[in-house]
Amino acid sequence: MNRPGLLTACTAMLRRDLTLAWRRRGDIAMPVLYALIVTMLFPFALGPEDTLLQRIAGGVVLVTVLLAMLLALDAMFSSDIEDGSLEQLVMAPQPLALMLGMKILAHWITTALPLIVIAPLLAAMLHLPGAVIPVLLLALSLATPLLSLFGAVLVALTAGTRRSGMLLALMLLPLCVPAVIFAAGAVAAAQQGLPWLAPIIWLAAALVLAVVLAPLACAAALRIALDA
Amino acid sequence: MNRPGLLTACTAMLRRDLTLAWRRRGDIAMPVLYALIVTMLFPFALGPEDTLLQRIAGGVVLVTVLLAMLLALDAMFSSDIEDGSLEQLVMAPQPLALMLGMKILAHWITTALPLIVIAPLLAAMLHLPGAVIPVLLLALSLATPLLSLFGAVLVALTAGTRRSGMLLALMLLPLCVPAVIFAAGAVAAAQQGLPWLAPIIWLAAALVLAVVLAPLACAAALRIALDA
Amino acid sequence: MSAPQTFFTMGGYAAYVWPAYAVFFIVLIADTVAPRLRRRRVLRELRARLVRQQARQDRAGSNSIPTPPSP
Amino acid sequence: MTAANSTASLLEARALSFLRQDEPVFAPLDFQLRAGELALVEGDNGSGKTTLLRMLAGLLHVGEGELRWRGEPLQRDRCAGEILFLGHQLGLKADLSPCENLRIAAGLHGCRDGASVAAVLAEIGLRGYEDEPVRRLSAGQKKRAALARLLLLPATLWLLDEPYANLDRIGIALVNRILETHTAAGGAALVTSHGAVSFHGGEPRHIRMHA
Amino acid sequence: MTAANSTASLLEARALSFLRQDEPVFAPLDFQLRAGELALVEGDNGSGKTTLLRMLAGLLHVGEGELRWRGEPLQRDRCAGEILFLGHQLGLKADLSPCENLRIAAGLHGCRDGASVAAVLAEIGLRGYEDEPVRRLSAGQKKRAALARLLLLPATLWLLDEPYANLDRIGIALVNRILETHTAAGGAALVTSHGAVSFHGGEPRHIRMHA
Amino acid sequence: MSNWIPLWLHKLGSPPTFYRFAGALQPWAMTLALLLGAIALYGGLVLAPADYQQGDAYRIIFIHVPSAEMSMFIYAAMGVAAFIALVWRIKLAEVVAMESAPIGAAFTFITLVTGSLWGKPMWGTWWTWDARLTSELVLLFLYLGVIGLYHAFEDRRQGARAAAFLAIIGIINVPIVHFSVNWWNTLHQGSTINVFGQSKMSWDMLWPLLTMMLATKFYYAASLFRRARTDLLAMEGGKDWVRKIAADEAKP
Ligand code: HEM
Ligand SMILES: Nc1ncnc2c1ncn2[C@@H]1O[C@H](COP(=O)(O)OP(=O)(O)OP(=O)(O)O)[C@@H](O)[C@H]1O
Ligand SMILES: Nc1ncnc2c1ncn2[C@@H]1O[C@H](COP(=O)(O)OP(=O)(O)OP(=O)(O)O)[C@@H](O)[C@H]1O
Ligand SMILES: [Mg+2]
Ligand SMILES: [Mg+2]
Repeated sequence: MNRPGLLTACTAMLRRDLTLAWRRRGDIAMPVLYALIVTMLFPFALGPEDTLLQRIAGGVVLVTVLLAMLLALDAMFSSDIEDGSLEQLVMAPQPLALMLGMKILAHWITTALPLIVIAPLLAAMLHLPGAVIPVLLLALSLATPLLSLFGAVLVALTAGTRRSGMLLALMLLPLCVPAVIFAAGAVAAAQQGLPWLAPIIWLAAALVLAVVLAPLACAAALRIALDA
Repeated sequence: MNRPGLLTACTAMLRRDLTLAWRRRGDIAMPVLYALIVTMLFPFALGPEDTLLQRIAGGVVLVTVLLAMLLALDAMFSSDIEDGSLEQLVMAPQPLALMLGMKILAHWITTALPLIVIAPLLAAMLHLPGAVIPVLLLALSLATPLLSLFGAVLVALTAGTRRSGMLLALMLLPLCVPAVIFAAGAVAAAQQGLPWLAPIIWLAAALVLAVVLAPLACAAALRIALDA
Repeated sequence: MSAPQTFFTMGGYAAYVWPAYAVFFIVLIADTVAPRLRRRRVLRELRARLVRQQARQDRAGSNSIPTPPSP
Repeated sequence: MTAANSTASLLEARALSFLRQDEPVFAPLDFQLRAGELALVEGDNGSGKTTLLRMLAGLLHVGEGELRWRGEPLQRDRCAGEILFLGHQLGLKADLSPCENLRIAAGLHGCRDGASVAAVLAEIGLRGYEDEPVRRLSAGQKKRAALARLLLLPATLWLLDEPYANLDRIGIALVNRILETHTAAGGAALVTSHGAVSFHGGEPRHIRMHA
Repeated sequence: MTAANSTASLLEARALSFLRQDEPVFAPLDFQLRAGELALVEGDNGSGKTTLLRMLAGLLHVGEGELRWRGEPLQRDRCAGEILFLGHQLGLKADLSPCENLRIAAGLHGCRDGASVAAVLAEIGLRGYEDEPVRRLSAGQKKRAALARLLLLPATLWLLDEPYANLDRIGIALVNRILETHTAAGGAALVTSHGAVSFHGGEPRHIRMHA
Repeated sequence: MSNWIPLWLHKLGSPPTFYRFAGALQPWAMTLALLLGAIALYGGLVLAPADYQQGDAYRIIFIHVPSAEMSMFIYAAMGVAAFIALVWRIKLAEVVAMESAPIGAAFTFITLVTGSLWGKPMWGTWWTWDARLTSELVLLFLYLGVIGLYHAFEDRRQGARAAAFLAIIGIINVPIVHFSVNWWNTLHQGSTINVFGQSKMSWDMLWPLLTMMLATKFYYAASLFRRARTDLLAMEGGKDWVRKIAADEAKP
């Protein structure tokens, strides 16, 4: 009888979620397409006026990316609960928080990463100046894991309830707003040629805290949610 | 043995879906909250500049509402497929198209109607002039059923597949674009004091066509999708 | 300007005309090549399937009687 | 096969098979089911019982061969409402109560004469659970709620896929009794099961599936 | 109850019950399970068998009474990895193949000495279906894929909720054989079932549930 | 007599017959396409004079317009095949419809790219959201949707039927693409070619264009035949005639 080490378990978990995502790779593309559609609809809805589009470009890209992530957040645990694999995970002889951390990582890789990759394209569609794009990417790569981590805790909390949708949105709102404000602040500052480091550092600090605490909170929340 | 009439069957169907929605009334609130969040995030992301917000208000509200609907579209048949109730519906001695029409109606009532109700609030948040709001509501109440009807056909088509998400978005895009163009055209015309009736009439014509044809198409598509 | 030179410069529009023609040919060549490759793959898979089926039939022939459930 | 024979038969399959990726799932089947008869579909796991039942229910198209309903080629709108299907998925909405689930079914299919939702639920052994959401029922109670449809809705042919699974001994006896009443009243049923059937209303027909 | 007795026992329940909305789901239970023993949990539909098993698995909190594991109060991290649970929901990902599903489980729980995924799948009767997505298996084949976990993973106590449902006769015999081997090797099992059990490794303990 | 056409269709519609028929015609179609294409290119790029307004940039027309026309023509052909596939469940029609889609998507893509490349010097922009351009983009999305839906199903024939359905729904877009220049006033050129009446184009420019249009038709036929043959092999994998081909081609 050979109990697997933490590393083995972590890779097994990560590989599992990535394989599953790959099997449904259409669903990975979903947030990306969604973001593309949103960004395409704006010129239609507002009229193709370059200066106007340029003025709102940074904000629209940020909001779009965060919304696209929100879209995919809801499904983080739902299929695992339905088919009983979450029960099996809870019963495995591995620290649940770590395993959930891997799930969150997989989720970030499959939803946020593709979004960050196409963010420059979205920005270009709205004529955002090229110089601002690195700042946009930096802001996104800090804000998106933050959202994934906090989102996971809330999704876990609402996992046992029947009306998760509304609760999730309601509770995520107070978390979204600061992230958007800091990220948009950095982008706007860069667009106006002002220093943009301060808001980025705030985001980074929050992220470090979240990486440590969120998986623990998530595990506790899930145990409560299953106990019905 | 007394076979129920069409009217009985229709009300049974409609009542069923409305009851289900009511049981999960949190989920009804989801698109509404989503739209609220999006609209709230814009001033944060763009800076609270009244003229700018006012300029983009109509477009943003339209896009937001349609996106919020898109969000809920995917789930139109999924739970019924999973628990086998769709099979039971297909086997019922009632015209499937009519029953699906009722499902679409219920879906519109539970997702689009709340959105239309709060649309004036969203518009006010972005300082859209009060005079334009009736046109916005008119445009929305024509564009949203159109989206529900066409969306239902596409959702039915992808019902048998495993990677529905992306496909759905891909196939809905061509349908969204004209609806947004016409609706936004009407709102923009009203905002500039120009005649706005022509695009509204186009939308209405399309809606009449869709009401007749979409349920039939939806039934045919579902029969194909279930046959696996 | 000599005739071949005007042909290649396209009256100053070479940067637009030639890429257009390049796209035309590249896309159509890809469209021609893709099914050829697919045909080869399909035939390979088909042969593999035949081998598998043969193996299954052999197996079914050798132990057609299932093990009886223990009483 | 004489003409008299084929008019009396409810359902008739001739060299019936289903193709998945151009390969037959089971060997061609020939069988006939008359009013008042029970047929047991037997076969190992994966032999195609569920596939056969879904095909008879009109959910899968007929692959090869022929299906006849009351002597004529089967058409969906001909037999609509005459066939009830109960599959591995029960077709109950988990957020609604058994009572509400049955009401909806009755709204679409109609009711048997004299049957009422409350009476049917009591008969199937769910008294006290009429208004509990199905989500909160035990596995066997869910199965009973699905079986209650058989008692409530009017239908001639029942297609039951493992109706005994998850039921306790009382439940199994109950299903056997229901089947007897149904066939005695001129109905027919096709049942798949791995054991547990005990039928006293005449010798059931056996349909063996070979993968 | 002597001290020697309680050290030998794997699992012990004392006046155990579970409360839902402050009402007990079943009458208080006292039982003991030693290594090498099989316990049958019996009771009608809705009598609380699933609830009991989920509580023993640590998925539900203990309502009232006490649960002891190897003589000491049960703590989740004490017995982690020693208990395997198989419920009504099988815990298989429908998009992955049986082979991939088992590999993941082995990655989390480890493997029995000498057991391999391919051998286990062959033993459980899924040869030829190793790489098919679980979604495309029949009901009984899915059940077998879930049961394969028992053969692959190391564990002392098995909690099996209706392991026989959906299986054919060969499958039922297979489960009985597996249970015998497990208990002979010093493992223990708690099994719920409505019939179908035939156990030759000694008299199974009976736990009767009363609602 | 009325039975003659369906019988003939059925005979041709049988996969092994069509496989042989398409195999015999395909090289001829391809040869004709290459020959006509070469003539048209020579006529268009070398013989035809420069346009007095657009200079040499107009020479993109010799691929832009044939591709644009094919993008719609193929969609219509796909729609007809899809209809036959849905109503009569003829396997060959499913194959023709599904294998037309990638060819049509290729031509639509070419139209979009060449149009953009033409638009930059003529209109000063790669892209505007005008009616013709947008509807052509929508056409591309429709093609992609059909292809995606086809491949999303595990069962080929089920996928073919679902995708055929989508193709039929999308057919409304074809007249919109064609008439968009008349219905809405757009930046894009209106009709300049009139086959029956007086064309607004000089014959020097017109004949290479018409020749190229013919060449693309033959290309479509050739490509479709080749694709359909492959698809039939994949679909009929269980049948003896396919096994024979598989075995025969393994030998050399
Ligand atoms: C991305 C940009 C463009 C797209 C998507 C596009 C699309 C199309 C389509 C779909 C057609 C076929 C219409 C039909 O046969 O009914 C067409 C025809 C044509 N296009 Fe374009 N086009 C684009 C740009 C341009 C530009 C920049 C020019 C020239 C300035 C141009 C000139 C023409 C001409 C002359 C025809 C033939 C019209 C006729 O006789 O019917 N196009 N285009
Ligand atoms: N959706 C599907 N796609 C592809 N193959 C399938 C699908 N469903 C079942 N199969 C395969 O078809 C065969 C027959 O399956 P079916 O579900 O009809 O068996 P069954 O007789 O009902 O078995 P059980 O007793 O286990 O319920 C099996 O080999 C199974 O793997
Ligand atoms: N999630 C739940 N919420 C509330 N009550 C529940 C829930 N699950 C089960 N119950 C109730 O608890 C009781 C015991 O259910 P349980 O599932 O344990 O029964 P069981 O013995 O497993 O029955 P079966 O043989 O039908 O599987 C039942 O009366 C049931 O209605
Ligand atoms: Mg089955
Ligand atoms: Mg139970």
